[in-house]
Amino acid sequence: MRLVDRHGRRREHPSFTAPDHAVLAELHRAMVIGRRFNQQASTLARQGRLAVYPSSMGQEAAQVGGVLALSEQDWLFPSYRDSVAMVTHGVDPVKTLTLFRGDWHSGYNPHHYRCAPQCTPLATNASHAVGLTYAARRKGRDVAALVLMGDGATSEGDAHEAYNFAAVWNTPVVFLVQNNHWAISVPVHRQSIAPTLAHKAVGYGMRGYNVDGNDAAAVHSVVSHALAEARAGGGPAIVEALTYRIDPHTNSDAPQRYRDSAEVEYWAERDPLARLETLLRNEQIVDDGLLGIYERDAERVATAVRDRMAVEDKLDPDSLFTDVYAAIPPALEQQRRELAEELRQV
Amino acid sequence: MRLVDRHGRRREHPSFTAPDHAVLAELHRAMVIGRRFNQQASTLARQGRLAVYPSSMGQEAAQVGGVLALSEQDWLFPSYRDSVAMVTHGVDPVKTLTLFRGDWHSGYNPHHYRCAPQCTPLATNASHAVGLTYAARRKGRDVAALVLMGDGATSEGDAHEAYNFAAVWNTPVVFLVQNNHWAISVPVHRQSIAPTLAHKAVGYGMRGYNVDGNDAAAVHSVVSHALAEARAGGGPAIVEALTYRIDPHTNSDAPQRYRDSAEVEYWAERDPLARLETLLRNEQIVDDGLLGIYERDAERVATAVRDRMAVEDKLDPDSLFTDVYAAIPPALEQQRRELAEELRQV
Amino acid sequence: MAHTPPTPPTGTETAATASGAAASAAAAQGAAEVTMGAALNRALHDAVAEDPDVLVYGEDVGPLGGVFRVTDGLTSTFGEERCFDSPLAESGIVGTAIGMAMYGLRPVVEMQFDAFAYPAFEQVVSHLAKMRNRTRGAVPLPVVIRVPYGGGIGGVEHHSDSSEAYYTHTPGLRVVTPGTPADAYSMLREAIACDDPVVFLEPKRRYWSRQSVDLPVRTEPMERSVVRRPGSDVTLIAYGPMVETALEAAEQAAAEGRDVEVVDLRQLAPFDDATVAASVRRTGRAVVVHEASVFGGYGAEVAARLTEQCFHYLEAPVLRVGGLDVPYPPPKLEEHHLPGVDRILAAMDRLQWESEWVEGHG
Amino acid sequence: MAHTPPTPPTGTETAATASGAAASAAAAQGAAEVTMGAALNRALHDAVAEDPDVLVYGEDVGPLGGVFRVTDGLTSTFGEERCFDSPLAESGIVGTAIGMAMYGLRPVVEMQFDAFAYPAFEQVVSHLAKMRNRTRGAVPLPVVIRVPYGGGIGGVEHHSDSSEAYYTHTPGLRVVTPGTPADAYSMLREAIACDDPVVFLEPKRRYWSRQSVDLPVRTEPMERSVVRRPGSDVTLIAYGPMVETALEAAEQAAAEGRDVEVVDLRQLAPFDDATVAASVRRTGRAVVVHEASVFGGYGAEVAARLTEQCFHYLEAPVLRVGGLDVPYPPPKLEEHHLPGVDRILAAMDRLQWESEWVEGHG
Ligand SMILES: Cc1ncc(C[n+]2csc(CCOP(=O)(O)OP(=O)(O)O)c2C)c(N)n1
Ligand SMILES: Cc1ncc(C[n+]2csc(CCOP(=O)(O)OP(=O)(O)O)c2C)c(N)n1
Ligand SMILES: [Mg+2]
Ligand SMILES: [Mg+2]
Repeated sequence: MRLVDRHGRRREHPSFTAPDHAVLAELHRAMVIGRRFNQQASTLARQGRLAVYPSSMGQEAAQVGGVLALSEQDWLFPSYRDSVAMVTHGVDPVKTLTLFRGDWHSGYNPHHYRCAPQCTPLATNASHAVGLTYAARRKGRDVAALVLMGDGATSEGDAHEAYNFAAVWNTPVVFLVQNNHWAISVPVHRQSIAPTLAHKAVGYGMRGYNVDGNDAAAVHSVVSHALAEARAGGGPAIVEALTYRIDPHTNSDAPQRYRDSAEVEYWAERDPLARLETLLRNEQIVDDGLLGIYERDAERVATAVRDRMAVEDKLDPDSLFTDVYAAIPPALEQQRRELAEELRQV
Repeated sequence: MRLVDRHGRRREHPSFTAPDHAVLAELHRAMVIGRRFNQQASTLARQGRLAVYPSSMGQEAAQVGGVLALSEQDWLFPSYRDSVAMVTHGVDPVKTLTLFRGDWHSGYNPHHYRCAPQCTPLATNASHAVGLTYAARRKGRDVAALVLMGDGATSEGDAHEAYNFAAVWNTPVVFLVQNNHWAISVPVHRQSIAPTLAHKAVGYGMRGYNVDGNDAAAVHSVVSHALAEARAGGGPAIVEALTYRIDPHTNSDAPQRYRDSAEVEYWAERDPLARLETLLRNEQIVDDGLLGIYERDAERVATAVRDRMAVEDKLDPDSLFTDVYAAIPPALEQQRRELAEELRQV
Repeated sequence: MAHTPPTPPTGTETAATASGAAASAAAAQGAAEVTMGAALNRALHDAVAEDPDVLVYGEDVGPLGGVFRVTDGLTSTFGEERCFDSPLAESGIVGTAIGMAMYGLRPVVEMQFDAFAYPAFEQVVSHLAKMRNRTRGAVPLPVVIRVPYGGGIGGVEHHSDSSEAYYTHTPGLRVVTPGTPADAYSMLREAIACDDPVVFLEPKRRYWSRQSVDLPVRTEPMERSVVRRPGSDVTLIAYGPMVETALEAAEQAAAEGRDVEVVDLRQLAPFDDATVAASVRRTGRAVVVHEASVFGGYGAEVAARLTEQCFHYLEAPVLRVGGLDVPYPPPKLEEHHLPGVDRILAAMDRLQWESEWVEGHG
Repeated sequence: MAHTPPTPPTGTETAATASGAAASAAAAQGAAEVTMGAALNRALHDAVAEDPDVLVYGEDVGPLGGVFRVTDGLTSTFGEERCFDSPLAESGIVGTAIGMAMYGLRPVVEMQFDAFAYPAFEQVVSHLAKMRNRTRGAVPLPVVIRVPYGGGIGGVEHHSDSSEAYYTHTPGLRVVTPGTPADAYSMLREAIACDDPVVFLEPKRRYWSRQSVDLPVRTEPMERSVVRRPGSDVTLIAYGPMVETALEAAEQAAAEGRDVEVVDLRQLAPFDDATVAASVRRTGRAVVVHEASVFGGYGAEVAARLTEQCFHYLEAPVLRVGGLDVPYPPPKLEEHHLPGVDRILAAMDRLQWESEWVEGHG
């Protein structure tokens, strides 16, 4: 499924229409910010200011397209690769990086942003989304969820179980699989020999969609449709967004060991930002002025991140103890006192 | 897919043909023995001679049809429900019951019978079959495997992972899902809302077949076909055999709590033995004489089981220690001595 | 030789009734004999009735009422919405419970048998135990995982594991196990009301143990260990299925003139040091008993920390009595694996009552 | 404050090279400095070269050579057949390895990080550990599960767990962990040759530790603990990542006039009682150290069994030094969790060197 080809030309589709101009512009704006954020975070990682950063360079359309399809009250369940999605969803960019900075496991209150903590154990948060939307329905709230997962993650048993629970319970969850062709060094054809990953939906009695993941309009359109169906009781769906991870897996990866630079070039030519920009310009939806504003917005986000990251947060070792349980149990309280004592002696 | 209807009439099918007369007769003979074995084992359980017995009454066609499709060198990976399959495969009936008798976890040498130990943790032996056939291929041996699993087991993550490994590695495994409509008290429509469980194959790029599991000819035909394809490099397959568990889950189950006896009656009318017997008689493949011999063979198996089970095996507590490791480690050797001492004192 | 369990053993499940809908009714008429299964069943009924956010699900917990009937009558009384059967996938069950708890529900899920909780291990260790801490307290997870555990019922392989050591070593989880019907009721209510995730280990061989008690009942808070039987010579530390066995052993020891104090730990993690250390300081001797294999078992923690805390009070090393360091045996051999009264008495005999042998010390 | 790990920490993986194909070449020319990563890499090369039944697979072990490069060069040297990337599913990886071992192969599989072995927990506990026993010895499972474990590399959540207690409590498994490059080589070769399933824990922060050693090398059999440093005052018991730390602590204690014996356990289960008990009987004091949380940790077993075996030789309780009883902290706080030299020295100081305080004893 594609609505905008790689040259920025519209494509007709029998069942999907592109979002309206305002949304197209918003998609582009979010991608511009996301791209800049990816660059900034990668730089911070290179500088050692982040312990690690898994860049989603090249995948901005998939993330932005998916997230902007969510309604106000919906939840996002991101993985480690989905900073751009989170920033688009409204999470404070600096808090998005808390995990990677090594300050804490998660930098924000999930309820505040309707965004679960970034998930590292692959596919394990998919069932959380099923449970959360189930609970919301029980409480009479119209909450859907978008789960972001990679091509590699679909091989895990947890993906299977979550898909099935969602289908059987008919919870409003869309599983957006960003097939970026690689799971670290393992190509997707070693994960699955199914025609597409979207075909997995069949085995759960779900709908499955395959979409050009570098076409933000198409991703938005398909995910919006899937969410609407899901909240109307039509069941969950798997949306496979075909895209590509342009950067290394993380800053400490060595992609030359496992993939050809030609492949990267091939995909760079299919850049999600370029094509939407072409369309927006051609159709005079945006002009240089507006694009300049997007760039400045992006730069502002990057600068704020850079500035705020320049300040080392003071981390209190005592925070190791305070939230393990609802109340600190006596034996742990003793370890807390001992550590405080140790630190006094230093 | 059905080749013999419930009235024992042949049905044409565009791609599958029924096995020849000799095989049809053999299928029936194995079912007669299997049915008798189920009855005998259930009786032993009622008498307290078995700790538990999960009967497959009503599922004989699925088990026998699947197993008789195997070649000499192939392996069977049964679950706890598959005693009839094992007996058909050639495992000593009494050794099939060792697990249920509580004498040991498994009663036989798997290599001797090319039969893995009966598996209790659901879906966990499916990946073993994938690994075993992979190893056999590497060693230049033409070994395929038949994995028996239930409808409930398909919900487990382990089923998903095994299906996928088999597909990606192209190992010759056929996953025969006996959809007997219940996972203890949970109906299959609570496990999956897919049109059939065979549809799951699509998501792995595998072939999936749905077959009348009470039609031994059809099961044999489909499994034979799937095995032939698989050993020819055509990839693994899921075969869903629609059948029904006539007996309780085990002798200590209380099915009246969760299902209608009308449902049981409905399925009893679709009994796998009756229909094949009708066909065999109508087509004069067997006569009263031969059927009588089958009955006597079955009775002989039952009698032998009964007689041999009447003798309590002398179990040596020392066997608790001997096979935990290749050699008994010193600390365990000490526990061994202590237990021997304890037993001397009694 | 052949072991006769309290009910037909459950090879591949569906054991006999451990509770029964009658329990609630019976208990309503004053101190009745209540089985542990019935007490648990009543606790679930009362919790579901009182708090609309509580729901119960898992494998066969609906119309069947669980293979041990602990959830009996919940679906018929409160409807599908409050108690239902899920797809057969333990990781999915715990994962969805986590998601539900994130949105304010209080799910109580059942793992049908101990070994069938292992597929959910990653969800338990990497999420359930860590979510509150990960989110600095913003996302507590009030989830109860009920696990019928331990042996002694003649179950075939995978039906008799004692898995407490796996959970107690995982910070962020509360691990509790009742030893009496009254505690079963009270602790399960408390577990469901607790804002921490609780692994609630039900000693399945004690589902049929009876006690005369009025339900509802509130016993000591679950995080407190209790002295079940006072004594002055030696402290016998037990929990779950071994509480009854320990009390029996104490009776028998009393007949032989030895005064045994029995402590029931109840909450295994986090640990209540005060109660048990005070006891050991008083008696100077201790034996800890559990069904699990001794090596790396929970008893090691009890022994190690008691020794740290009471070293100069100890007349003898803290001894451990437990299962052999072998995979759980088949039904006909489990009696040799499980610690019984004799093994406990023998261990107490080894506690160096004649202190002539004290070389090398002081 | 910010912790500087030996290499860029691996949030969601692909750390820097711990071995490098150069290792084999270097080692061939006489006693060279070898890192633990290189020693492991060489062990895999040699094992694959020598035995056609050995094969290596897992996530990213092929062309990438593993995120720590421990499998570097295997695929290019021996081909896809002998080292390859599988689908991303740990339960499937261990499950297929079990099946391969049933048919005579000797698979060596990698779990990318400790916490990512949890999805395979059921396969490990319910099958890998039990198959030989289940089949009365007919089906041994010579499988090696390599698990880079422990912290200290600045890894984000789920990348620094110490999971040994989960495995050591499971009868049927051998659990081993090397503390030096020479042992890394020798023990991995032995593990691969062993007919029992082995959980091979690789102390990831020590991948870059160096030792001058000629490879191939054979050290003591893996089931033996070894005295790494003789001493007379106190026995310091360590394994895996803590061996180096323990030796450092011993050096520092020596400077302060205390003579510390360091024992490296090597095989954690089954346990070698003889070596360590003999040491403790000699020194009369013991401290056991590990990275894992103390509560229910492996150190509890060591302390409990040593106390049982050496009670009357002990001048003080066996003390445990380990991680806090909290979920593994984020990179910037891990230094407070991990036991270091200071915490070990402090524990040794608490071993009641002035024995004036001996009330209540004897
Ligand atoms: C359960 C589990 N196993 C292994 C890992 C280690 N790991 C982290 S990322 C990754 C590859 C994931 O690939 P994919 O799902 O395609 O996501 P991508 O990184 O491409 O976004 C692996 C193997 C993990 N995080 N969790
Ligand atoms: C991992 C796991 N979870 C739970 C169980 C308990 N259990 C045993 S049989 C069963 C139902 C299985 O149903 P199905 O797969 O349809 O097989 P059937 O019994 O109908 O042959 C359950 C839940 C188990 N054995 N393993
Ligand atoms: Mg990917
Ligand atoms: Mg079934």
